[in-house]
Amino acid sequence: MSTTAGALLLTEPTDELRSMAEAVRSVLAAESPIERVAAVADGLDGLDAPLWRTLAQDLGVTGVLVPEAHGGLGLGWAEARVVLEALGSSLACVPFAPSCVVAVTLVLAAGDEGAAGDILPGIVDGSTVVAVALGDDSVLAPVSRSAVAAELGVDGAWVLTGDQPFVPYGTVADAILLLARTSDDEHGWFLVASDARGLSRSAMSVVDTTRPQALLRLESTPARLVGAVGRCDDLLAPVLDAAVAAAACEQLGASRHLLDLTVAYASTRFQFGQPIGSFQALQHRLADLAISIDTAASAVEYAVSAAPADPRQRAEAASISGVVCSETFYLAALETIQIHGGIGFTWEHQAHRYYRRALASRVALGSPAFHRERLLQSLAL
Amino acid sequence: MSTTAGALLLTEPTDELRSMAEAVRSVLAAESPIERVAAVADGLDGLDAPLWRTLAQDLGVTGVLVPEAHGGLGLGWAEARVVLEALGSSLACVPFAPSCVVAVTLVLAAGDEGAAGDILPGIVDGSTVVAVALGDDSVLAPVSRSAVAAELGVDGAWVLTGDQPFVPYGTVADAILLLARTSDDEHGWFLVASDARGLSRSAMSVVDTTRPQALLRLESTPARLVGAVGRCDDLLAPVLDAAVAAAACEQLGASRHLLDLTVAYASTRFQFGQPIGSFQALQHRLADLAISIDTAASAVEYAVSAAPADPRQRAEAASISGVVCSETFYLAALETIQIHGGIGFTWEHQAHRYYRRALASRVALGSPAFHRERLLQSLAL
Amino acid sequence: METVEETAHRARAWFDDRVPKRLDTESRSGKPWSVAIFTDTSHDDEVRLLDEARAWLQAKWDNRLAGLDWSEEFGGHGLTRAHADAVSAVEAEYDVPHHDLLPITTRLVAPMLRLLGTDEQRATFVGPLARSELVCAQLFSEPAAGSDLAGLTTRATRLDDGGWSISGQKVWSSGAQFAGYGLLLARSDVDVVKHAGITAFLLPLETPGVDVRPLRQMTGGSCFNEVFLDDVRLSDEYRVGEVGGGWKVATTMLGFERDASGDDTTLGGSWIQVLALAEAMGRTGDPSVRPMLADAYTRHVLAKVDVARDLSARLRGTPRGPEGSMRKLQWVEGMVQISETVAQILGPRLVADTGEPETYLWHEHVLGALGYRIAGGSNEIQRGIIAERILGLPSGPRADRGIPFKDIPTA
Amino acid sequence: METVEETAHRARAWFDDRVPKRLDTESRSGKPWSVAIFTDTSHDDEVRLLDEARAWLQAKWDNRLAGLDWSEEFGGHGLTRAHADAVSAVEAEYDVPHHDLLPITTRLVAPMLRLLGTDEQRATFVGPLARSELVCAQLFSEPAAGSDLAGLTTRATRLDDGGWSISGQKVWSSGAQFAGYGLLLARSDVDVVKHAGITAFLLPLETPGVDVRPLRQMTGGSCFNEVFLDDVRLSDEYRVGEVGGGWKVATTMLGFERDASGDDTTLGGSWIQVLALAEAMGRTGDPSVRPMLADAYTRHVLAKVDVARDLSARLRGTPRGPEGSMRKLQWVEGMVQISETVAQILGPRLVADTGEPETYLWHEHVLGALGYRIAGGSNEIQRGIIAERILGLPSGPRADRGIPFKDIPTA
Repeated sequence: MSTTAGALLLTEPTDELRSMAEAVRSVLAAESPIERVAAVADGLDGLDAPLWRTLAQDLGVTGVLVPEAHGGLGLGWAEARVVLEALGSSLACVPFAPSCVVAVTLVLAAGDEGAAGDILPGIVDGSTVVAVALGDDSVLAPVSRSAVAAELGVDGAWVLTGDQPFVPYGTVADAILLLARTSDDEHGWFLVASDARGLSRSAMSVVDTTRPQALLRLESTPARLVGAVGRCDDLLAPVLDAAVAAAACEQLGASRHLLDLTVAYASTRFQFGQPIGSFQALQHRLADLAISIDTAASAVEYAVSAAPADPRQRAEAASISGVVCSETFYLAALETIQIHGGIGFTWEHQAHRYYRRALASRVALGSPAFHRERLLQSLAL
Repeated sequence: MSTTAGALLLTEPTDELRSMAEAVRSVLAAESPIERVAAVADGLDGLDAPLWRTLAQDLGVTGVLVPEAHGGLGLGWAEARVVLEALGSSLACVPFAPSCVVAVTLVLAAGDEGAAGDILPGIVDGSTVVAVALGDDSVLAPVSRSAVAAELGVDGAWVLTGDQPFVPYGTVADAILLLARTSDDEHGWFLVASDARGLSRSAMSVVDTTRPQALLRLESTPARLVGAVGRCDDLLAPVLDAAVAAAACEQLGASRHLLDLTVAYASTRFQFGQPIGSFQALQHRLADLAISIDTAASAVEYAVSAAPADPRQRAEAASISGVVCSETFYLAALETIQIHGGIGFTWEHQAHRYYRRALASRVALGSPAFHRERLLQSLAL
Repeated sequence: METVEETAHRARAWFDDRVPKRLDTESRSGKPWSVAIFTDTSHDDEVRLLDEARAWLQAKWDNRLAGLDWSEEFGGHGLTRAHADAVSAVEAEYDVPHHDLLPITTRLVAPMLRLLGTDEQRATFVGPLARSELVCAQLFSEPAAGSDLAGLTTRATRLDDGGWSISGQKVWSSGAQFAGYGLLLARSDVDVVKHAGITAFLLPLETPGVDVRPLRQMTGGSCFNEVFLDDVRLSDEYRVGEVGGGWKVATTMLGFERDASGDDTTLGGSWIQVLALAEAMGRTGDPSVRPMLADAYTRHVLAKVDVARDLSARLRGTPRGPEGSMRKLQWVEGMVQISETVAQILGPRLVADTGEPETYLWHEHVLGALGYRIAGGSNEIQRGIIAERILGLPSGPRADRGIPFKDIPTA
Repeated sequence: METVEETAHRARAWFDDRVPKRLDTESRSGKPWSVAIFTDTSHDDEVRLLDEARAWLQAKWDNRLAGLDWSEEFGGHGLTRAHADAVSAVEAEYDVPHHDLLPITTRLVAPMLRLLGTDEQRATFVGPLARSELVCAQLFSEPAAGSDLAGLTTRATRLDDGGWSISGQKVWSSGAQFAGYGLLLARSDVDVVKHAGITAFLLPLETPGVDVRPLRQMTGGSCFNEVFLDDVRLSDEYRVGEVGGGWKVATTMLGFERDASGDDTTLGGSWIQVLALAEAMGRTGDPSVRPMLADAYTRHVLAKVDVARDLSARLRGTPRGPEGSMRKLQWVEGMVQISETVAQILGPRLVADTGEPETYLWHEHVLGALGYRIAGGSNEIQRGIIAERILGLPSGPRADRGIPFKDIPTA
């Protein structure tokens, strides 16, 4: 095994990055305050369509990772990160991570220029939301076999049959990318259009309604192979890494928001004649949370720096962030509710929205226990 | 699997128990203050011989578990518990647990009347210290094979060959009981006299010098089979259960002592113009320690109540105490040092003696992780 | 006098005829026990549950299986606490009607009023409350007085006719929408130290100016209320205890609560259910799950030992004092432990419903478990009680000590 | 001016000629690196190590690889902090002589004295201290002033001749037995608030009345001293800063400490060593060990990221302030994590020596790791700094605020 991080190249906070972050944050402050998030989350499909349009059409951040040749900004993870942190901080109800990060990474990793030309421009202008199905038990143990089977029809076109649960934004997506097995040993990534024959989609009841999930049923549903078939693990790895790193960025943003929120509350809420933030037990717990968030920031820094690097280090960095940021955000959400006390346990307060996200995002892409194992495997242990 | 503890019969604190505890405690206060413990522990063999004589000859507690027929008090675990708690509380340097609890349990469980008649009276009057070897890797995974081999000589007598590390009080014991394999499938408990031919004993360097340990080398050493040969697990289980439960009682006593010590210090040590025990962060941690100790008390209560009951419940109770009391004592020792600050980190302060015991006793009879697994196995999980 | 064993035996026979045994994983209805901490029940169902629970209590009472340790003056049977405990222990094995509001009424308000009420209040209310013919909610907490209950600001102003005008807001009042009365704490004097300026009232909730509104908690349901009080006029007959003696009323009730709590094993999410889940999901062999199962089982067993130790202490005449704070924290810790275990077992199935039975519903437990780290004295308050009242650690300087209520900083 | 890259390149070439690379698990001597936190070295060996470290520093200095950011006034080379950082980064890859006392002298005392010393003190001491020709220990902590450093009670009494008489006791004075000087804090005025009554001195440790005695810590060795001061007479020339300005001296030094700490990766017990142990013991597959290995590796990697982030922040002109408290706690947490991991791997071999190499010696790490939760600002003090100075949380009432030192309660 080898150790890494010997010579770390960190992303410096340039002026461009700072103004990009500022632009996203000010849009979110205006268009996605917590009341708006609550309204969308308690609504029908969990998608904030006007906000999505602003992000795509006014800011253009939807194209952050897409090469300029396909109409995108041609930027990198440093830029994607600031968008993700801001979105996580506000719980904005948009499919940025799945469509603009995970799907884009998948299509680029597949090296399928035809598919890239067909899929990416729609992602960039926001007209096409592409969901990526990563989850079933594949995220609890390295997937070896998808439950969806792909067959080549007599006309030479692929058709898929099987059930695929846990598809984020599966009901609102215009197209879905999913893994299906093409033979006993091989899988492929397939693109299924939302109006494809034999596809039925049903919304799953979810704890985190800012992140809708769907169960897909496919019955001889026509699909397009993206890239080549190959070993399931090899196909999954870059996509899972991107999804985990993206979630880590969002978790970091959300954790920082909760720390700020809770520090502000603790500084102004008086009990026993003192601001509760002056009570030492609470001070020490908030200090521990601040440390945990600082550690999460390092994990994100590492994941973002490693994102384009070699596959082993990328997997290592993603799984480290999958452990550290999931646990940090969960701790932040618990402490937020506990320190807010009764008011933090009400439906009206924003705390539970973050707790629900923390709970869901801690397991959606593999539990911390899974990522610890995956990290060790990346070290050949 | 079945659940237990449906109808719990707890040992009531009778007047007899209370006065027994009082008698032991006052002997220890007089003869084994911490300075004495330090002197013995830093000395040659780690045995406080005068104290051992007092306990055996003046108090007679060495015979607590030995039937009256063999000269003992014929009492039970409720009584053994109060002695163990007091000894644990003071770190007294005597082999009560191995000789008077573990060896006695072993001999009685073996159902070997001849051996009982030969061994127990010496244990009762303190003239014979009997060590029991439980540890090698057997305590990390259920032992299936001892490293010591037993062979029947031409004269029909057993001889043992092999190495046995981790024998508590192995250098000062007058006799040692150890498991040796008699065939591929079977083992037996064997008694080896300290002056037996081919036996060499060397003291191991140890962290907890209040509890000496020895490495034994046996080369065709004559030994006496105690009880019948049988499956290794079956022979080991009652003995390990007794050893773990005894250690749990000692750990509970020590934890309570540390809590008292630390509360007293925190109430009188001033920093920033206040007793440090009035600082809330420290109050909350001591509260958590008090809760942990209360939980440990329940675990000991259960282990003591279950001690003579059916083997499954006894193993369950022992392993629960092996987890809970080990972790509680370790927490207590850590908090004691931390709350005492600099003075708690000095050689002269008693804190490190307890920390060393906590560290050693947490692994000596199986780590908490081992006992969690053993508990699940007792539930057929 | 009937012995404790005879009472227990009689109870068992009577229960056997009327209610099913509490089976491991199924409820009276034959359905699995809910795992929720805060059940989300409709108003009508809740009323029905409350009525069933009241009828059950009264039937027991009429058959000398409740009110055992109440004196005959209040319609009780004049036996001892040990008799009552024995019936409770037997009853725990059965699947019987239950509603949270009942123990508040019968085990907190009724005994408090017996101790501190006027002769007339005792004659009028104690018996009916003890039998739950009258039902009474607690009106203690306020938005600005949570952990610091004695910092409450609902004002009780003495009127010229000797009566009172009460204005303010209460919150987290469980069951106030079903209760006829509320035991209310209000501030009657702001010129004395905070604990000395509080007065208690037994408030008929039909009184004009009282407005009970449901409060939605983060689990989605509404198990609690906010109670708004706007110039509520109350005659002095409804005052409980002395003017300025409200804190004694509160602590008396909290003392009974300590004594009464720890029995409530009816909340969802038990070891049996966790084990059933782990087995159903095929995860008992998972190394990330196994240590959690061991710890959940340990807490399950030791909770029973705790109960037995406390019972034994009580029988020896050592009543439970601040030790109740330990039990509360151990109980909450156990709930949190179960939450963590099921999250590890279920993974994504905890947060999204695949339709598989007995899986997604665990999210109700996980969301609800957080509530009891706050409700009924937060973890922080309980640790403070343990530190200062069990361990005897000294208190530090405090900003609200020794000064009139009106001078205590509030912002 | 030489660029930073040129300096780094030159450093590498010079080091390559003189010292071996720091290999993963072996030290200069070809033996495995010690895993101990507090090494137990004989007095003679310690003196030799100190002399080697001083000679090494001076050789670097003479070859323009130390003193880079010191001005020529003090014999330095007039380059920037970035040049110095670059050499440090390169040096970290090599196995070079080191002694704890050196950074105290060169990185804390010398720069403090440059800022706060008199012209004469600067001329006499700063250069020699920076080059470690003179060596200075810290005499700060006292038995009754640990976390509460400003509560120190060593008395400095002004004499009629303008000099001072100093009496009291210091503790945990690392290296005082080898140092020529001690930077001492003493109380010169008890009638003012506690921070205002402290004065600092540069005390020649040969002065009559100074008694340095080794202090044995729980690991068994003696890395620290007690320093007893009995009517120690000192001329006013040795006073550092204003009378009553000692706290500023202390905070200035602690500020440099923050800046300097986090580099010390020479303490025993690294990820590499833990991994080697797990592999040697065949425990890498153990499900109770694996999560601990994952967490230890994570801390190992993220510690490097932390260093890179801090370096990047410093280069952007954002000096490390109270954030140093986070690094301290993360570093201590990492040591504790390693302790727990090796305990799980070694089991009984952690606490009793079977004679197998590289096993029992880990107990030195485990015992020592506790020390750094206390030393250098306890975990509790660091959390308080994070809460109030990074997060900006309000302070609560305190018993020692705004009153003369002599009126602060001490019992």
